[in-house]
Amino acid sequence: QAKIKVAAVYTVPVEQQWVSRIHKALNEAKARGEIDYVFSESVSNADYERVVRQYAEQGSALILGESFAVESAARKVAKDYPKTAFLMGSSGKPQAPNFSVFDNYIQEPSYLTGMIAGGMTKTNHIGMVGGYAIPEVNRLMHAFMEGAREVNPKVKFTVSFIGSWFDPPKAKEAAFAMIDKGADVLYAERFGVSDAAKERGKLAIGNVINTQPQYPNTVVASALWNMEPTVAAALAKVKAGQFKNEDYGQYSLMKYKGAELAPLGTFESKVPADLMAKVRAKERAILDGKFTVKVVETEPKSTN
Amino acid sequence: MELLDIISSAPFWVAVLRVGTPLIFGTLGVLLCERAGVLNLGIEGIMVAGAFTGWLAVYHGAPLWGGVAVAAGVGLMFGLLHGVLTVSLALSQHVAGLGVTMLATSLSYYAYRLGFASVSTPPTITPFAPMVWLADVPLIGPVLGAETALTLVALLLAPVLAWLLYRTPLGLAIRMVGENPAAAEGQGIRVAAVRIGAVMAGSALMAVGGAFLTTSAFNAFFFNMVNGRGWICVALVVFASWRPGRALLGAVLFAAFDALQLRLQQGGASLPGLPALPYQVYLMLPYVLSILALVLVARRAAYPQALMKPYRKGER
Amino acid sequence: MRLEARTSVSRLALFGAPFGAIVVTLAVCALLVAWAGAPVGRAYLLLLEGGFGSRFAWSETLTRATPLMLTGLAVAVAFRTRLFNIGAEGQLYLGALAAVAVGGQVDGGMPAWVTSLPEAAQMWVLFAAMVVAGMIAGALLLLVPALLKLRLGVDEVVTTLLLNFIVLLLVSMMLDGPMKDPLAMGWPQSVALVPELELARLMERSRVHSGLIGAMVLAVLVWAINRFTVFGLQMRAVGANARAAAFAGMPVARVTVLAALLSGALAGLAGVVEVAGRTGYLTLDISPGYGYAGVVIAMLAGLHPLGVVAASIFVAGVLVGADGMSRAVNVPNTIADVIVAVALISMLVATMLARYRVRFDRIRFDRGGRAG
Amino acid sequence: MSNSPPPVLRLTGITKRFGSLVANDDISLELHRGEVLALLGENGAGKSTLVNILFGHYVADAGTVEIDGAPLPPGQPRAALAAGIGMVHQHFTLADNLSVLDNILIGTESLWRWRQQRGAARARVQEIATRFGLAVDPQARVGALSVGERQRVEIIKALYRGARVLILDEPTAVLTPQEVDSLFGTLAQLIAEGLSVVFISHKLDEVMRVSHRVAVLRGGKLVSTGATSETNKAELAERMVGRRVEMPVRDESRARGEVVAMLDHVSVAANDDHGPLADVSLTLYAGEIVGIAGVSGNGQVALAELMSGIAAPSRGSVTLGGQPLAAVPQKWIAAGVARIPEDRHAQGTVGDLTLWENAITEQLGNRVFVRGGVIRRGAARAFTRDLIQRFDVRGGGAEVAARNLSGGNMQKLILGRALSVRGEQAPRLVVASQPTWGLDIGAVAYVRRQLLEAAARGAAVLLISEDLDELRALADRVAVIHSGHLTDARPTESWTLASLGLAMAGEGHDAIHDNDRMEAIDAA
Ligand SMILES: Nc1ncnc2c1ncn2[C@@H]1O[C@H](COP(=O)(O)OP(=O)(O)OP(=O)(O)O)[C@@H](O)[C@H]1O
Ligand SMILES: Nc1ncnc2c1ncn2[C@@H]1O[C@H](COP(=O)(O)OP(=O)(O)OP(=O)(O)O)[C@@H](O)[C@H]1O
Ligand SMILES: [Mg+2]
Ligand SMILES: [Mg+2]
Repeated sequence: QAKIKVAAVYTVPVEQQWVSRIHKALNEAKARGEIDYVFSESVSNADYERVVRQYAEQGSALILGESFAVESAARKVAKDYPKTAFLMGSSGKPQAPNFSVFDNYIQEPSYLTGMIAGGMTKTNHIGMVGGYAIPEVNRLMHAFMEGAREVNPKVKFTVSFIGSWFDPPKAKEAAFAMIDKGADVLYAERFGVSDAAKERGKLAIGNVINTQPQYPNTVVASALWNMEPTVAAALAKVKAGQFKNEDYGQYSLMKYKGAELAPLGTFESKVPADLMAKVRAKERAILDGKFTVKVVETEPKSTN
Repeated sequence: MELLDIISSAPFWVAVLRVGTPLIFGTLGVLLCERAGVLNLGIEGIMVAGAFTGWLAVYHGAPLWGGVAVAAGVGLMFGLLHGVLTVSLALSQHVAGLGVTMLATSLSYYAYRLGFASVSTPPTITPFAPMVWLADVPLIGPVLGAETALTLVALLLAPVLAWLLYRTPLGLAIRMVGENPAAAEGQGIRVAAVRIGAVMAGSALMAVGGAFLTTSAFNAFFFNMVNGRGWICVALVVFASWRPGRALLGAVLFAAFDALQLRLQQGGASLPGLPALPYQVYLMLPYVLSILALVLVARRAAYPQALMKPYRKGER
Repeated sequence: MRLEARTSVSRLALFGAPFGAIVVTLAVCALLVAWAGAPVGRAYLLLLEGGFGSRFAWSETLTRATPLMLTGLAVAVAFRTRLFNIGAEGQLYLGALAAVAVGGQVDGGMPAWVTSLPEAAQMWVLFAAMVVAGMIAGALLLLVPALLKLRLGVDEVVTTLLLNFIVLLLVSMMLDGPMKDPLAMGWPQSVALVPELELARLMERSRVHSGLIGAMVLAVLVWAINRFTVFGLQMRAVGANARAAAFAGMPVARVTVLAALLSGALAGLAGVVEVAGRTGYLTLDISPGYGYAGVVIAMLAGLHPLGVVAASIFVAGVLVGADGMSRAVNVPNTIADVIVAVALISMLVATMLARYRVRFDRIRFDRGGRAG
Repeated sequence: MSNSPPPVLRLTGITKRFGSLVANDDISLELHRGEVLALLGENGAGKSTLVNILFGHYVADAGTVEIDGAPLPPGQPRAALAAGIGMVHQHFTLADNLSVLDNILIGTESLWRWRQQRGAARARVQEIATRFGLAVDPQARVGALSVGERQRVEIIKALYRGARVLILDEPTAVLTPQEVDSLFGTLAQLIAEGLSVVFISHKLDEVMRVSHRVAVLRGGKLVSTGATSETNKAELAERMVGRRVEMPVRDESRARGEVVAMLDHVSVAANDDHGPLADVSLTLYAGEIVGIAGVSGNGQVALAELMSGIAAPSRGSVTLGGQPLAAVPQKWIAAGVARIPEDRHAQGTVGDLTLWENAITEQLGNRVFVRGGVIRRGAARAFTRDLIQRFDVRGGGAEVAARNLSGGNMQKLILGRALSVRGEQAPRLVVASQPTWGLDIGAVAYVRRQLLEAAARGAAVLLISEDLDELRALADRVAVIHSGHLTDARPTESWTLASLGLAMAGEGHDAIHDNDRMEAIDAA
């Protein structure tokens, strides 16, 4: 049976958390022998359209990528290659006939990790370090803050953005500054934050990926994004010749296992049982559709 | 007032020195090159190469100081390249520098990607530990005790470099080739050798500054992680009027603004007298202040007279 | 080792030098490609094909070359006058910001101030306003370092470099705040230009746009200014010897300022052209370092305005071709940047060697020794 | 020959080409112990090239250099220094921002010592300075020194290393007569101690005075060598140039016309480029040459810049034809002021531009050359070709870059540009600053003739020169400048050499028979 030719075009290196999840899911599919997988990383905005076109020309059946900053270019190419399936990370809507969208809708586990953070902080002060205030980050931060407030109304937040995706020393510095101000739990949106927490013996909450193996005594919990359901759904459609313009965003929800609260692992016994009970209850409510996490995409601000 | 609280706290100064260390290395490196008459815009790339190779060596089992030495060695190599281009071949220093930056950066990324084709999280090393043995020394202990040994090296480097430049025959030769290469040659100094040597040594310092990022400030290598720090150093040298002591001061001041900026930003709307500004304003602060500082010192800046002037023997 | 000027520089050497440089570049990079385990010969064929081997390749190369021509011209003009403008990147962004500020509309319709004009004129007026705004923005941004240099002696290399960071943060702030497109789902990007303002495509199903023509016309114009006008003579004189120029009665400060304005305007225009020709709106990553590449291109061209056109096409072709090649033979795509860097360096060396002879003097050690 | 001691220095068959130009053509020379060998020749004859080869700055295409019979490796100043050669370059090779001591010390210590021996070095410098009468402060910044002091530093540099052969390339070009005397005193002492000297100068008086033998170069070839005592100035001049040289002198019967320019109690503030000018008054008349004598660095630059429209007065007024004129060079040019700057490389020409471009740089407002902002290249070239022909500018024609001209030809280009542009409308005022510095006698004669002719055509000429012979030959009146103050301009005949020298030293109050000026000087 012929493998499906899949190409991915990333604007950042594949280590970058967000992209690493897509990369991982595709590599697994490749390992299972389902697909031929090629990718380009760190493709600049100016080159994006060309690279996508070239993959389309070369006969890729499915092209994945992130079209956030190159929305119109990506959509233009998709129009030119109606036989190719496009599955793009995008805040926009799908476009007929072949342009589908997905996004990291992991606000649900973010909410849950927020609850854990709210319960674990002793100083009632949580620090959050982000790269840029973009919707993909903002909505997770807001969900996290909501979750924390639910279990601990007294909690306050310090938020800061470092203006770079790739400056771990700087992110670490921002986290240190928060710890100096009294934060004892840190929301680690960027690499570098957990390191600061680890060095100072504070706690951290992971985002998108699970970094507990690297920081066993620091990372309490993580909101994981799993691209596998999204990829699987798209591959199935492609294989069946039924790929069309759809919103795959739902496959990033907990219901589809596109997102989850990472296992507590080393913190299994360290998180109070009553807190975990509340978290589990909320998790169930979400899965049962009884609770919906609000999606807020404005820039989060420090509270006092 | 909150501002006073911030700058009078030990953790603030710990942060300042940590932010400042790569800048100190880089600034002193640029200073050494420019004192010998060579502008080195290769710094940004050389810092990337230093960050990468220093980390890589440690990752492959070298001791931490071995990693620093490897970074320095790589810095020497790129310095040699820049030196040959600008001194032996007398090419435009701006362009050769930008070329070295492009080359060092892209080579580092290329090598990293070849070596680590499919990692999903960046591989890490165990970085330098803080010098806890210093923690009990009065006054400096609370600050220096939280820093790593490279920071101490950076701090000591300024007086060492000052001694070198102002007290030793070699330093005189370096200053002379930066002021009037023809005069130096007339006194039997091998201008090209001194210039290339200074550029190499300066580049090694830059590379160590880069290695600090991956072996001390952090424990992994990332694309783009140098993030413009090299360019800042080029500005700091002018601010410092090419004097090592002032270079140290300038780097620490810049780092202080940077550290302060983070803290002010986190203060959010709470800071008295300041409205809630977009975070970009705070990020801009160190750059804007750098330009203002340059404007203030420009009148007194004594450029090395032969800076950016290629010297071709036997030509007028 | 020393350099000795050649008596006569043969045309063959001058025109052969770039080819020698290319050969060296290919040889050096072949090692890297082989290191990655890819077939070298095929890789280079693919590179050539990807950069120049097809209509699509040419369209992509020319698209990439367009902003490079403008930033290259900007740098060439400034460097000629000895104003070391390393800030074309910032000027480009500010130009782009001004362009979307003037020509962007949430609803895609004409802005209010234009609608009062006769229908036929609206588009042209708005277009002219957008271009002029972008050029003025870039020009004013370089004016600051130029004045600081003239009045206070502040080094312009440093100020233009630092302004790049400041402008990028400013653009980030505007795209997060007042100029953010409310329809962009919160993503920091500007509102889109009025569709009528977008530059015409030069080829079907490609990205080459009329900005290319504009850039080439400007290159000819700058060349003509340099060669035939008083201002061109003044720029060259001030750049070569400001003291003598002042003595001969040239208004050195004014010439420097005008050159700065011209340079900044060209870089600002690069931003306008990218927005109007390629993206349609402004984001924070619209330029992958076009401003810095401008320095490289200007030097490859020997600061000659027409050379800038050729150098831009060359660099763009290598970038585009190498990028495609890296994908096809599965080597890391940073190989493209490596090739451009190596090409730049070997090109500089080659043109130097075409003009100078390297002499290695016999060194005898019996008589050397330390002085003193 | 075999039993006489070998020469200290022997050059054999030295040939050096720059491109197609043969700067040195198969030159062989010897220098003996305790001997002063003068090298003479026109500008560009190859003198500097020869000594630069000897010192290792340049590498000869053929030929060898021997010191005490041992060959010297080519292209290595280190080796030359080690062999005992000291060189004082035509243009100073000192780092302005460093101290005198640093400039002397550089290169004398091993680079790998961890500290300098400054104390001992300073003592040695002092000792050399006192022994040879070369007073200079080792701590001073070189940039703050006068020209004479720099010259002394250059000589100390050579002596500090124990040079046995001293090469002096035009050492007197910028010195005052007093400084020249003191330099020659030092030389005599050095020679007595066994030092050998190669001495390059365009001034035949000096050559006759100090040298034992004279070698004359012309067009890169050695045309003669011989004992100084067996020749004379006229013969040497003819050998250098290949023809007889007539030095023009002024016509004393020339009548002066109306007032052209007036300086009324003018002061100019000091800046980076020049020192101050204090309360200077001077009247310039048509058809008259007024000479300004003085040791360089006493306000000449300020005066020249003032009269060229570069520097503005801080007090007092300058009027031209009764009208005040703002300090804008274009206005001065338009008003008919021909300006000849002191530094032809740095100020007079733009080396990277062609001759024709340089020729019109002062005329960019002239409709003959520029229409609507566009240069009329044809007109500019035609004008330049004419200028080249009339002023005998040799060096390759209108399309050549100005940097390729020799000093004399560059000066002719500047003269031509300043004097000939207006066609029928001759310049009203000529401001010439050190117009013959470093020129050979042929070129000197040419420049002087041009200035005299300008005066004869009715221009007022302000001639700022350190060369007293030049002033006596050209000027109708002479004033002396000292630390920014100017004496009255008195008829040239009323000055004696002694009174001039005293006034230039700022001491000759008795010699200045003018009470007004006396007060000005005393007030300073
Ligand atoms: N570096 C150089 N490059 C090219 N040509 C040179 C160089 N140096 C000297 N020349 C040529 O060699 C000739 C001799 O120049 P040199 O400086 O030796 O003359 P000179 O006799 O010292 O003249 P002057 O009396 O003006 O000092 C010049 O005419 C010039 O053409
Ligand atoms: N870079 C150069 N390239 C080619 N030729 C040169 C160069 N520099 C100088 N020359 C040659 O050197 C000759 C003399 O130059 P130089 O400047 O020494 O003149 P000069 O007569 O010694 O005048 P001055 O002593 O006043 O400077 C010129 O004829 C010129 O051709
Ligand atoms: Mg000369
Ligand atoms: Mg000479």
